[in-house]
This record gives sequence, structure tokens and C-alpha cells, in this order.
Amino acid sequence: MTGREYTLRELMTVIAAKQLEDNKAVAVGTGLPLAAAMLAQKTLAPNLLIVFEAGGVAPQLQTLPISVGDSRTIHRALMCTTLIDIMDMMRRGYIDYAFLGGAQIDKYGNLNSTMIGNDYEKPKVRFPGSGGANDFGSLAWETMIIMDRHGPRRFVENVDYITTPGFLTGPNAREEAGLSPGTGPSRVITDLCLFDFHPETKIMRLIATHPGITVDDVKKATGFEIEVADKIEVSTPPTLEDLRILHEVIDPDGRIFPTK
Amino acid sequence: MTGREYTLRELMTVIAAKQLEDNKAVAVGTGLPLAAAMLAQKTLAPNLLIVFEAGGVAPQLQTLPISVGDSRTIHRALMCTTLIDIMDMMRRGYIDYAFLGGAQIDKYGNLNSTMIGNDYEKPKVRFPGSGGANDFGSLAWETMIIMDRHGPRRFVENVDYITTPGFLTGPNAREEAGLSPGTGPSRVITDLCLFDFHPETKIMRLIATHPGITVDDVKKATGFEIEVADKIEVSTPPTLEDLRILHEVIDPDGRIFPTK
Amino acid sequence: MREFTRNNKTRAMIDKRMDVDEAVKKYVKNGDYIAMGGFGHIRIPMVTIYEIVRQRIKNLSVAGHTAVQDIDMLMAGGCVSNVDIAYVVGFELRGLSGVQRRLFESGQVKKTDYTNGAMSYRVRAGAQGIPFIPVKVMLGTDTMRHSPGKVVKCPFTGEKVLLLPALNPDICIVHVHRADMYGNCQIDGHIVKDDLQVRASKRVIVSCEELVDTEVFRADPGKTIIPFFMVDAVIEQPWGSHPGNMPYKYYFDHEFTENYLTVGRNKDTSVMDKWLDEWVYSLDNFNDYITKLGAAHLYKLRDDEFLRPPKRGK
Amino acid sequence: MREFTRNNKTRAMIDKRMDVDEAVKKYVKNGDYIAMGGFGHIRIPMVTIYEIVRQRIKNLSVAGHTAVQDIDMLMAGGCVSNVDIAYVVGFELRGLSGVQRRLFESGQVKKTDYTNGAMSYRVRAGAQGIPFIPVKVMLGTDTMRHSPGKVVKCPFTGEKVLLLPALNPDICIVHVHRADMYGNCQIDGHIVKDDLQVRASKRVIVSCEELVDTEVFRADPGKTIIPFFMVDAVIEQPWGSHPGNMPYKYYFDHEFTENYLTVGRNKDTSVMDKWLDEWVYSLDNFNDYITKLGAAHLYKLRDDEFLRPPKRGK
Repeated sequence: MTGREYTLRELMTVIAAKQLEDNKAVAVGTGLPLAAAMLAQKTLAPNLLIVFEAGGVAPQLQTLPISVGDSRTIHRALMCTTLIDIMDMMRRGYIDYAFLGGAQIDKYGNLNSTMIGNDYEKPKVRFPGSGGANDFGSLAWETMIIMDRHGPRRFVENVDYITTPGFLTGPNAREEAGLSPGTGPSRVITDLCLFDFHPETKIMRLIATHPGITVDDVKKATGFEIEVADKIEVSTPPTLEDLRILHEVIDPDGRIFPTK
Repeated sequence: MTGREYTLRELMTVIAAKQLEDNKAVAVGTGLPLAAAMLAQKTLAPNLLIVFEAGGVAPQLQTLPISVGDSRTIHRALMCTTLIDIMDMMRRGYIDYAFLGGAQIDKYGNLNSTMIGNDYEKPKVRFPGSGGANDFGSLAWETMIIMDRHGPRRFVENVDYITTPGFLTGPNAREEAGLSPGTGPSRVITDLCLFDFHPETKIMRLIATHPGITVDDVKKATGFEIEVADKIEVSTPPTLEDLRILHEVIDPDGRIFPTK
Repeated sequence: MREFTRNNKTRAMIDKRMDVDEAVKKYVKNGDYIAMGGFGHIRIPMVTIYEIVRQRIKNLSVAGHTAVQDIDMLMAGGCVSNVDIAYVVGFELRGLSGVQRRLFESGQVKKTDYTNGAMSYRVRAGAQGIPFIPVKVMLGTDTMRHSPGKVVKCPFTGEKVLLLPALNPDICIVHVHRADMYGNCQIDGHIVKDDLQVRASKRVIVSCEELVDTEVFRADPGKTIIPFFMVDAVIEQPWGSHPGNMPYKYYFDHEFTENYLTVGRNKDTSVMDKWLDEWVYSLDNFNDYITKLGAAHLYKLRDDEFLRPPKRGK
Repeated sequence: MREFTRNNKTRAMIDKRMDVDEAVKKYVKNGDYIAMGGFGHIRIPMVTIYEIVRQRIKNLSVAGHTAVQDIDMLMAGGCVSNVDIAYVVGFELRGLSGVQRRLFESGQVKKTDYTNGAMSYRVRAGAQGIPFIPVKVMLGTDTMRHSPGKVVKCPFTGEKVLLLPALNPDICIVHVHRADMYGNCQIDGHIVKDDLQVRASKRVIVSCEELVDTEVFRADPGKTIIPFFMVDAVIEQPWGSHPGNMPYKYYFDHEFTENYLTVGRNKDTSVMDKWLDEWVYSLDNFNDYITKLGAAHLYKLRDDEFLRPPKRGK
């Protein structure tokens, strides 16, 4: 279709997997982030601890769950605990990474998954709300944001509603609001590129573009002024082994990664 | 020994048992209060719910436990939960009665189980402290106080240290301190008599004397001015059936009620 | 709460079995604040949800704590006027609900947004019997600004915390694996927050897959999640979480839910009315619903749960 | 706490088995705040307590949360300088401890009084990672007046509550029924507050009656009370709670404790020194202690636990 040997979804998953260090813990939901965590476990981070918001700890997943609380998430798990216990663990610093997404994001990584429109009482579009997102964005050490359909209506100067905190209004704003030092979004993975956040300005910074995408493409697709790293990498495509693991081991039924 | 067919300990236990209504819940420790609750269950209050502070709920006791957390307290229990869950239940109003004791008591039913002396840093005698007593005295609907060795050194004008709240400084003082309305001590059972508390003054009020004890005996043994009910009952002695249950069913080993 | 418990919750072990219609008539009132057990599509108390819709209870306030099929059905049935939101509208990977979008976007149903953690913490405070709880979530966001939470400084450390009010629902409905006639309950797999939510609530209706002898609880008291004296009604109803997932019993009914979602997304709301009539109002009770689903359909959900392949020769 | 966790607690499953002397050397420091699992005489981590005494650790602050034999041994060994008291000095029905009376009455050991509930609530706050918690106990009493608690009005309801600071011990020691080499733990019977206390603490030493395969946990994940990543050291030590009661394993050693109490009540403190020498300092490790007790003596405690009469012909 695109002339590539992989889909953008697969590429994003592989990039997400590479952000996860070994001997750390990640809180996941379902879908792409879970696939990324499983891929990391099977490649570079065999000791990555996977924790589900609903209480599953370190399961041996046989098949991809379709809900963060479904039976699959505790299949041969080491512990099945409560949602509040998972939140408490995260608060106490046990969870290094969490994955987030949303309908809109601003330059400080603030996320909106609540509503489109200006009137909280009568929104144009009502989305699910925080769920665990605000908790993850407040309590985990690093949040990894995954956004597909990278465009100016999703990457906006001001989100309509801050559901989940990024760096809020900029440097020190998290700390001033009462959130813990050393936390916040660390990566934004889109279908065009990879961002981190500038250590001083806390503004989203382009660090890699996907094959065939230019810096200009990214700028045009983004509704705010981004930071650009001195050296822009080109994203490394998935290896054949990555793809084999995704299709044969992680998602043999093709729920997340349909085979072409 | 005393010419009686029963010991004062047995009498106190039987009186305590009679204070417990059916279909209510009591939090107990070990010893006499537990024996009283078991006796109530086997006589007038078959649906009395017995809960142990350490987490045992409605056990079928085979033998008297010697510690509030020992294995006997969860023998065929309906639930074995945590200490904090029991405290939370009590706070939410599930526990009607709790039994308390102490080294000293004042006219408002305030109890001292912490220390004798004036110097908190260097007490003359150091006792165990609150344990769960303050929690019970704060959270249960009614507290039943059991005091043996009724005398002026134990029934005092001012306790050296208020470990557990009675009516504190008198009417409304509990509410003003932040404790819930409708709570507080309801009975004091001693080896001489039975008190309740005057509904207006919240001062200990004599309502029954044990056989052979006069109102004057009680006054002399008490280091503060008591209220006296219009009509003073004489405590009903244990029946033969009461004694049979205590000795044969509840305490066959004679741990609490040694056979003469 | 304390007074209510004292006067309305017997501490005696009495037989609390009843049919779901009786339980709802007795304990669910118009205008009540309701909380549901389970999480998402998991172990949700659908038997009682369907009955609340059938009895056309109105003006419920709902704890929307990762509420999916349960809240959607209540909203489709017109039972809801207000929601405390942690997660609503979404059916996770299955997309958004047309029913809920319509009612929230028109402002017909009022709401306040919280988070999953925040709602659990509020219920923890309710269970502990304290009026508020300090939390470290929601800070700095619109989720906080639109909530009743108050930011204060800790008197011991000086750090900022958000105080949230305790939550004490009028009625909590939960579906569990097994209960006895008095209301003692065991749950297999995720407890989620049901332990706390039952404790925080005034009234509790339990439905169970299986009614068992009290001996089951006495044999393993550490496994009792809900003790009898917190429970007001016990309903035995196998498949009572359908179309949800009952761990170790049956998996989601994906087909049923997808069809339901499609119906709800139809702009012509009479399509949903027709669905409700067919699956709720026209049926006398949940057993009729189960019968209508059919045995073959249901047993496939059991196979799905255990990841068993379809039988050969089928 | 957060920073400590991030930098010092691996999330990898690694073999954490060690001997108790190594665990105490590594993780228990002079001046630490220590919390012990169990309750009263029940499931107390005596193997680690004896080792702390043996290594003559000093100036410990102790969470005296219904502390009986455990704290008494630490105080007899001169390890303690400060105690947060819920219940100390007493041995329940067995009376008061001479050792503790001496040290508290002379002012040698400092203390602050709380209650059982209050100490649990403080640990709950520590586990939740919030700096304080509102409680409805201690109000109006000297127990409150001598504490750091602060009375405030609830900003939502106006009612008075007491705020207590969270408790986050430096080290928590617990004894459990079974653990694997990574630190996953199961407990039978009372959990008491061990779940919360482990979560609130920076370092955790687990001793267990039995070291089992990880498969045991994967087969029943709902029974895991402590997950591996919270644990720093795992010690396998049968009888590790002696002279305490290990539910479903062995009962109190009444005879041993009565004798120990008598020794402690002797005004001549050299009698206790001699006892310590005989039962702690002169022994290399806990296995020597067990050997010294003797098999017949120990197996009687097993009979006691199950209420079995002595064998005939004994």
C-alpha cells in the first residue's frame, strides 16, 4: 500500500518499545501500548514489569486483552490486586512509565480526553474523560504519549480542557501545582515523528522523523511552535524480527495489527 | 469462700452479658468481655455478632483465645479481615458495643490505661496505652466498662491521663471535640455494683448493687460524687444455667473461671 | 451514615434472598446515588441494571467509575440525571457510545469529572467514615478546576494536596461469584474497588453466579470480601453479568455489545427504544433474557473465557 | 519516598534469598525507624528481631503497634531509643513487662502515644503516598494532646477531624507463611496491617516458613499480599515466629514466654543479660536457637495450634 514493508502503527509500536528500559515498570492499558510493552519484554527489556491499572501484575499474557480489567490481564499473574493499590504504588514511585493518549495535546504535553468545545455543560463532543489518565500523568515518573492522526486539530496551541497534566503552563508549573518533582511527559510518538520535551522550556521538541517525513511536514501538522533538536534522527524501521514477534507472538489473531 | 454459690467474676460476666441486645454487634478482646459476649449468644442474644479487633468476624470459638489476634479468633469465622477494616466498620456505625477497662476512671467515664503519675516523660507506672481502647471508645455506639477492684484509687476525681474518651468534661464535650453524637460509655460494671450515666449530667449513676453491698459501700469506694438512681436494683445472681454454660461450654479449661 | 447503619442494617444473620424485582423495589429509589461494582465490562451487575431500567427508576446520580455497559444501559433507559465521571461514554477499544454522547452533549445529564484514582480515593474515605481525603492527582488541571476539590497545604510538610469529599452512595449493586443467603460474598479475580464501595454505601444489593452454603465461607474466612451484615439483598442469577466478562466463568459477549453500540449510535432514537422493548421491557425477568440468548450462544462465551477452540464438527 | 523507590528498588525479578545476618547487615541501620508485621504475639518476625539484637543495632525508633514479644526483645537488647505507641509494655492477659516498664518509666526510651487505629491510619496514609490523613479517633483525649496531630474543620462538612502525619518506616520486617525467592508473599489468616505497612516502608525484609516456587503465586494471584518488587530480602526460616503464634502452623510457646517475662521482671537486670547471652548472643543463628528448643518441644506447639490432645502413651 505505502511501499513500506511495515505499517505506521507497527512503526509507532516499535518506537514505543524502544523507550522502555530494562528493570523498570510500566503501567499499561490495552492496544498499542500493551503491544509495545510486550515487545520490549521480548527484545531489549526482558525484566520489564508490566502492571495493569485494574490490578493485574506481571501476567503471562496468552492473548491480547480487549479491556484493562479483563480476565486475560491476570492470566498467570504474580498478583491480582485492586485499582487503588496500583494507584498507590504509582504514587510511591514504583511505576516508571505510563502510556497516554488523547483527542488534543498542547506544546507542554497537556492532554484533553474529556471534550471538544468551550462549554463544559454542553460540549460539542464528549469523550470518556480521565479514566486513569490523569492519575498516570500525575503519578508515574515518565509518561509516553501516543498520538496518531498527527495534525493541527489535534496538536493545538490550547487544548479545550486539560484532562491530564503535561507540564501545565511551563517550567516549574507542575511543582507549583503540587505534583511531584521529576515527573511529566517524556516522549510523544506520532504517525509522523518522535518528540521529547526541551529540558529548559518544557516545550515539545522534535528529535526524529519517520522515513519520508520532513521537519517541515511536522511543523505544518502541528498547531503550535515546536522546539527542534540540533540533530534530527530518522526513525529506525521495525526489523523483520520485530514484525515477527508482533504478528506471531503478541497478536496472532491480528486484533491490533491486521495482516495485510 | 464468700458463702455465695458464684464468684464476683462470674457475676460481673453475667451482668455484662445481659447488657447486650440481640441482633447487635459487639467488638471484644479476650477474657471476661469475650466470655460475656459468648454467654449472651448462648442465652438472650443468639444473633449477637462478635467481632475481634484484629480481624476475626463471627468465629465459632472452640476454646477461649488468649490474644485478640490468635488463631482461635478466626476458627470457622465468616471473615478474617484487617484491623483497619474493623476500625472502619466501627466508624461507619456497625458496632453497637465495645468493652473497655483501665487503671483509673473518672465520673464522666474517661479511662486511663496509659500511666500513673504527673510526668508523661517519666511516669510512676507505665501501662500499655490505648491499644484499640481509644478507637473503640471513640467509634462504637456504646462502651461498656468493666472495672474490678472497685476502690477510690481507681475511681478518681481526675484520671492522670485520659487515654480513652468517656464524656470528657461533661455534657456535649464529646460532640465539641469532634466525636460522633449518640456515642459514649453506657455502663460501668464493677465488683460492687452497676452504673449507667445520668442522661443530663453525664455523671456515673448507680443503678444496681451486688447482693450484700450497700449504696454507702459504693460511695466509700468511689473517689468522686456519684449520681444515684431513684430506684436501686439488686443485681440478679447468675443462674445455675449461666454457670453451667460458663464452665462447661465457654471455658471448660477454667482459664478465666477457675473451678473452686 | 453512622445513624443509617445503626437503624437500618441488622447485624443478625437472616435470609436475604429475594428476586431482583423485589430487591430493586425495596432498595432503589428515584433520585438515589448509585454505585456499581466491577470495572469496564468486567463483573458488572447487569441483572440489577436491567431491572432498574425495567422499573423505570428516575433521576439517579451515578458513580461513573470506569462505567461502560452498565451506565450506558441506565442512561439509555432514561434513569440518570447526574454522573460523577471517572470514565464514561467510551467502550474502550470499541469506541464511543451514541447514547451517552447525546445525553451529555445536550446537557440533559449533568456531570462532574474526576479520575479513576480520585473516585477510588473518595470511596476509600467513605469507607473509612472520614469526610474528606487528601490526594495527589487532578492537581493543576481542568479536571480539578471543575471539581469541588480544594487545594490546601499539608500542616506537617507544607506540600500542596487536593482535598476531595468522601463518597457514600445510597445504593451499591455488585455481582459476585458466590454468596450465601445471608450476604457473605467471595469474588474471584479482580476485586477492583468493590470492597471499598460496598463499605462506603448505605444499601447493598448483591447478585451472585452461585448461591452456596455458609460453610464455604467458614472454610476460608480470608477469602470473604463482603461480610453479610453489609448486605441488604441477595439474588442468585447465573450469567448475571452478561454481556460483561465474569472472570473464570464467561467472557464478554462481543457480538451482543457491538450490536448494542450500533443501535445506540443510530440518530433515530426509536431504534434504541425498540431494542429496549425487545430486551428489557417486554421480558418479565432476567431468566427470560437468558433464555432468549439461548444456551448455545452462552456456552460459547464460556469457551471464550477459557480460550478453548470451538468444538470440532460444529 | 518516591525518589528512594525509584533509585533503590529494582523492578526486576532477581533472587533475593539471603541469610538473616546478611539481610540485617545490609538493610537495618542504627537510628532507623522500624515497623514489625503481625499483631501481639501473632506472626511476629522473631528470626529477624533476634538477629537485630544479636548485631546490637542501636537507637531504633519503633512503630509499637500492638507490640509485645517483638518490641520487648528489641528493648531488652538495648536497641530502641524511641517508640510510637499504640500498645506496648503489656503481654495481654499475661501482664506487664518488667523490661519495658523500666525503660519507659525512667525516661530512657522516648515515646509518643497513638492508638491501634491511628497507627494503622498513619500507615495507610504512608502507603497511599499522602502526607497526612484525617481520622476520627484520639479526639478530646490526652492521647491526642501529647501527639503531633492537629484538629481542623472539614472544608466540606464543617465537622472536626484530627489530622495525623503519614508514617513511612525506613525498614519493615515481616514473617509470612510462604514466599518465593523474588519476594512474592502469601499470608494465611490475619493480614493485620502488613499489606499497608510493607507498602509504606522503604526497605522490606521478609522471612517465611516455607520458600516456594513462583508457580504457587501464578496459580492464585488473588492471594498475593506482597509483590516481589517491594521486597529487599527473603529469608527462609521455619519456626521463625517462635515464641509467637503462626496461624495454621504452631501456637504460642506459653511456657517460654512466661519464663521470659519472669526473667524480665527481675529487678536484677543481670538475669536478663544472662538470658540474652544464653538465647541470643551465644548462638550463631536462629537454627541453633531452634535446635536448642528441641524437636519435641516444638512439635507440641504444632499440636496446640490444632487443638490436638497429647498423643497417648506419652
